[in-house]
Amino acid sequence: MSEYLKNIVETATSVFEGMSITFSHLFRKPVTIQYPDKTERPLTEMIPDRFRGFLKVDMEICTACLACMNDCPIDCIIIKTKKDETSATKERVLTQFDIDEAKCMYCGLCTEPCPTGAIHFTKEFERATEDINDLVFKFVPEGQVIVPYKAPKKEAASGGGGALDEAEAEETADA
Amino acid sequence: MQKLADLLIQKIPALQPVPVDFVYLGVQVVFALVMLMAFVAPFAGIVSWVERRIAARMMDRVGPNRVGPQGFFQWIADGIKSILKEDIIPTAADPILFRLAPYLVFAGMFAAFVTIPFSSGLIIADLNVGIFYLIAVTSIVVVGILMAGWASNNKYSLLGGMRSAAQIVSYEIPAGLAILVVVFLTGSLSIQDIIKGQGAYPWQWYLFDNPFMPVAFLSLFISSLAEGNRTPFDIPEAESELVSGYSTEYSGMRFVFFYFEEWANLYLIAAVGTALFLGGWQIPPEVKTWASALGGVVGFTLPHALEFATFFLKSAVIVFIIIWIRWTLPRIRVDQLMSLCWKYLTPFGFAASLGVAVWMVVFPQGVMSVRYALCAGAATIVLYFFYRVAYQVWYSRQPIHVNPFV
Amino acid sequence: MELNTEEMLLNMGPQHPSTHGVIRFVVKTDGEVMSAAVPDIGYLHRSIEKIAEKATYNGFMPWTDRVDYLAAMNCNVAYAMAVEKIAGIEISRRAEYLRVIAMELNRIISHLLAVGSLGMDIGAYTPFVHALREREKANDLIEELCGQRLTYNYARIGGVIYDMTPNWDAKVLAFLEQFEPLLNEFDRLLTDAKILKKRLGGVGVVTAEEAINYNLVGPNLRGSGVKWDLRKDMPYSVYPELDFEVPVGTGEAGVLGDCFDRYNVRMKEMRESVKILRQCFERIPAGEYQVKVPKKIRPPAGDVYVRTESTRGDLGVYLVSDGSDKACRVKFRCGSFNAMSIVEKISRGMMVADLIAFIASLDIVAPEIDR
Amino acid sequence: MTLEQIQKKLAEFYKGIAIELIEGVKHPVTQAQTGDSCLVVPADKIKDICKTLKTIEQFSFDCLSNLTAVDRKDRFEVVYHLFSYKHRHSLTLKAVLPRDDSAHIETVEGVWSCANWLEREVYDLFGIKFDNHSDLRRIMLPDDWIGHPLRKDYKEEEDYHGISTTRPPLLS
Repeated sequence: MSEYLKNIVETATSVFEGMSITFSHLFRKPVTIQYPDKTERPLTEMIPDRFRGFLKVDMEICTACLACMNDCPIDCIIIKTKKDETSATKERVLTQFDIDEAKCMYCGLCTEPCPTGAIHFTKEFERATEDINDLVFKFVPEGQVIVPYKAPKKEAASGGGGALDEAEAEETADA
Repeated sequence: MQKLADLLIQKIPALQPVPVDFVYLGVQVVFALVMLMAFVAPFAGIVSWVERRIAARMMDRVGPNRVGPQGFFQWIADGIKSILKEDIIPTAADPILFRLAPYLVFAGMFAAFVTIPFSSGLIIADLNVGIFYLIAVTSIVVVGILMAGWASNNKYSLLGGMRSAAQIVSYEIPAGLAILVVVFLTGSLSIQDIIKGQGAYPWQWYLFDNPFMPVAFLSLFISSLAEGNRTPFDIPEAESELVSGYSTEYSGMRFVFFYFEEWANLYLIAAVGTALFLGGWQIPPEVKTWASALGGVVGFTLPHALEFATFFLKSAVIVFIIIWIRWTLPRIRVDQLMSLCWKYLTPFGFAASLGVAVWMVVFPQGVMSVRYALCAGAATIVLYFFYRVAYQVWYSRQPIHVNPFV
Repeated sequence: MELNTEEMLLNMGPQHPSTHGVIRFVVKTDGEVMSAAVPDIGYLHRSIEKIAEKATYNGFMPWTDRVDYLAAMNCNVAYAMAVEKIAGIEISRRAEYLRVIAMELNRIISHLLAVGSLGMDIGAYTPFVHALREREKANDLIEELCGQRLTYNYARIGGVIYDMTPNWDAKVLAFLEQFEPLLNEFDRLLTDAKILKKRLGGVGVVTAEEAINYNLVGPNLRGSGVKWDLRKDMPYSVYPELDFEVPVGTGEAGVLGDCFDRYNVRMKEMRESVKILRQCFERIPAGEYQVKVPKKIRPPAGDVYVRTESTRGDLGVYLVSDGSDKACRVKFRCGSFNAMSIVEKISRGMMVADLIAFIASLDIVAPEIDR
Repeated sequence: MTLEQIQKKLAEFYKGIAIELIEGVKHPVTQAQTGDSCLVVPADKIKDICKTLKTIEQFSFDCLSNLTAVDRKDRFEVVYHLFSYKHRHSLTLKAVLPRDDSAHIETVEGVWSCANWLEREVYDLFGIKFDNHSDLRRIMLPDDWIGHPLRKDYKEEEDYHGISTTRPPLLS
């Protein structure tokens, strides 16, 4: 009999307690961020700096060292260079730099070895496209050719070297 | 209803030759149509919006606020959407029963609104067996649900249908017993008489008439929750187990009929509770005399309007409590559901009816001191509850924010 | 006429609201009571272990997030520690502390989802959304640290990739400050609810011997009363310097080792993680966060078995290297795999609703089972 | 108990059987032992050795922490990681099997029930058969899958039931 009464009393008190908690929630501010149109602060402010959005390559400072292409675990970066017969010094030029952002898993292994931080993440993620081929970003415009960036000697000395400096370089490019 | 019909006959001479009974019938049918179309259907829709907003605020969310001002027309949008949706009938389903089930569920629910009063005069049919008719009609819903569960030829629906049949049938007993207790006090089955037997002030309500009445009210409330398939008894369509029970195979407007029934049922549970225990549409006599003394059309309509307002307010409070329970408590298992019904609610029902019978023999006129004591008890519980809510708000150390339309 | 009542074969899954991922249960029931619930796994099998043989040691790190995406940090660190042990790489103390901070924050995130979804599976929707609200705040903190909310890819062989952002520790401490009262409120709303105690008490009882025999680990093992936590009993990283208790099931809502115990152990473990985080922020030394590691790591040919305490228990990484820059074999031994293997034995004679509560209390995650 | 003691103790129980102890690999530069050392056990005696390891009080390895296989191109190695909650010591057992489809070994499901699923996974991914296992069938892959993926010489089928298993690369 006492078990019977204990059940009733316990149910009553725990329901009472639970109800008071949910009722108290009526006096709290909802936490929903009403993306996309009613967000209090502009979107880019709410996204942290290290956010790994779409990849972007800053072609001015890309030295075509192919470090990112080799380090990508799923090979979604393709860089093609060729000898440039027209110019006198016959140095290499970039003819193709494609990143398949549909296959990319945004792991960030390509941004680490980049000596000059050319390849880095942006805060942009809203890019739904009808055709999946639109998600292949071509950073060398069709038909044109880009001359890779040669860091001046003084800077080059400090630019190279092990993981720590690259992370530093990458850090600065990112912040 | 008679006064309204007689008024109509004097005003419109063309109605003179028509036999009087046909005119009464015509007025009742028209009033029923108007009441269903203008009050119950929109009420079910608005309650769906209110429930989603309350649920959202209890979960620190916002809830629908895009369609219309603060999302008020969300339910119209849902209605139109579901009408436009493709209405799939599974090939292996039993064609006739599958199509018939929602209408049975719908009819069972709407037929019950015939005896629900709105004010002293406004009632479709003041049957002298009002409350008995109401219990009988709502069990047609069980047939509809079973039919839906069986006809959709899907294992989950079958399980859902079986569970809901067992649940609704077995919870008729405690509900009936609780209503029996009220009928003891009034001596009549008609809902208008039950309400007339109570007064406007809380100590005149049946709820505080004697110490057994709160027990009867709680057991009626819990068992009508179970009959309405509301949490913590929403086992037939337990999303997490049976995907959505008997309404799994339904789509489009047929699916909405089931949910329409559930939200309309909310008002039915609240109306029965208010009419039987909380003094229905009773307003203080002074207010009534003052209102009718205003004379003319206003004098005729104002008392009824005030009566309807009190009835609707009390029902709205109960509807809020039902919604609020749904978003607080977890679901109980089927065997616990059965043991709750047979081991707890039914014994309470018998004890309450025995107690009230003895009470009425010992104190034919009832004891005012007991009524005041019960009123005071209820008041302290409510006060302690609001103290507890204040403690929760303080304990969570979150800023207080009251504006519901954020 | 004898009524033939043959058993109904119910197909629960692979797409079902409460199987926590893509798992199928072939359930034989007559009415409510089940005679057997045979799990059928493999729907999420991506053969991560085959990819490990093709990707280099450094390149395989993003896949370790996908082994158990609710505890990505724990898998990252387990794999990184395995490679560091076989290659003999010592990492700096600051990196160790950064890893422990990220792992404990990850444990809170994962337990919040486990506890919340258990509430939702037995019908209480509000506590689930409260748990998710807190989880989102913690996710924001981790996103600020490493850039992603789910697949962190934060650990590297030789340390971690980033240091803390300037006042990140202040933000985490502020989060912990407002997290504890809300956790207590969640406790009062769900744990003390009599209906929950009735639904979980005495359901799915796993005795200590069965737990060890089926090699259940983590909260599932501690729920059955075995006081075993790798962070305490086989300490690694900087855990010896941190003091925290190991909560164990007590059988307060029925029998020792039932669903309620496993659930309650997770609730208490979150409080321990908060304590650990606070101590870590006090003790974290300055210094570099990543040791200089050769570009192509070529560990000597041998094998190593490293065990760490993930949110779902003892996550073992068995790494076999053959001297080349690609692993010869990597095997993740995960807690959910064995937890799922015990379902068939315990679920005999249970009701359908209990099976759902039992699966939720085991906190299994489909990717970890199928890898 | 250290590995040497376990080996000595085991040798007493199994006179004629060669139980070889292999030291963990040494780091080329620092000569510290970075790999794990293990006991290599003859494949046909695995069930009895596991039973003794579990029942004898000094060992009491009551938990099979991990059971997996490694394809070493010329041989299969079935690896057992055992652990004892009582004495808190662990042990790695290895059994060497010939590398062909007929590779089979005795099941240890009787000793630890968690071996049931672990062995099914090894059978599914490597093709090593476990004698008188309760229901030896594939656990991860569909039952009609051809080949065992974790073998080094595994070639994936072009398509499975008409669904192609490769996606044309977007990059040209």
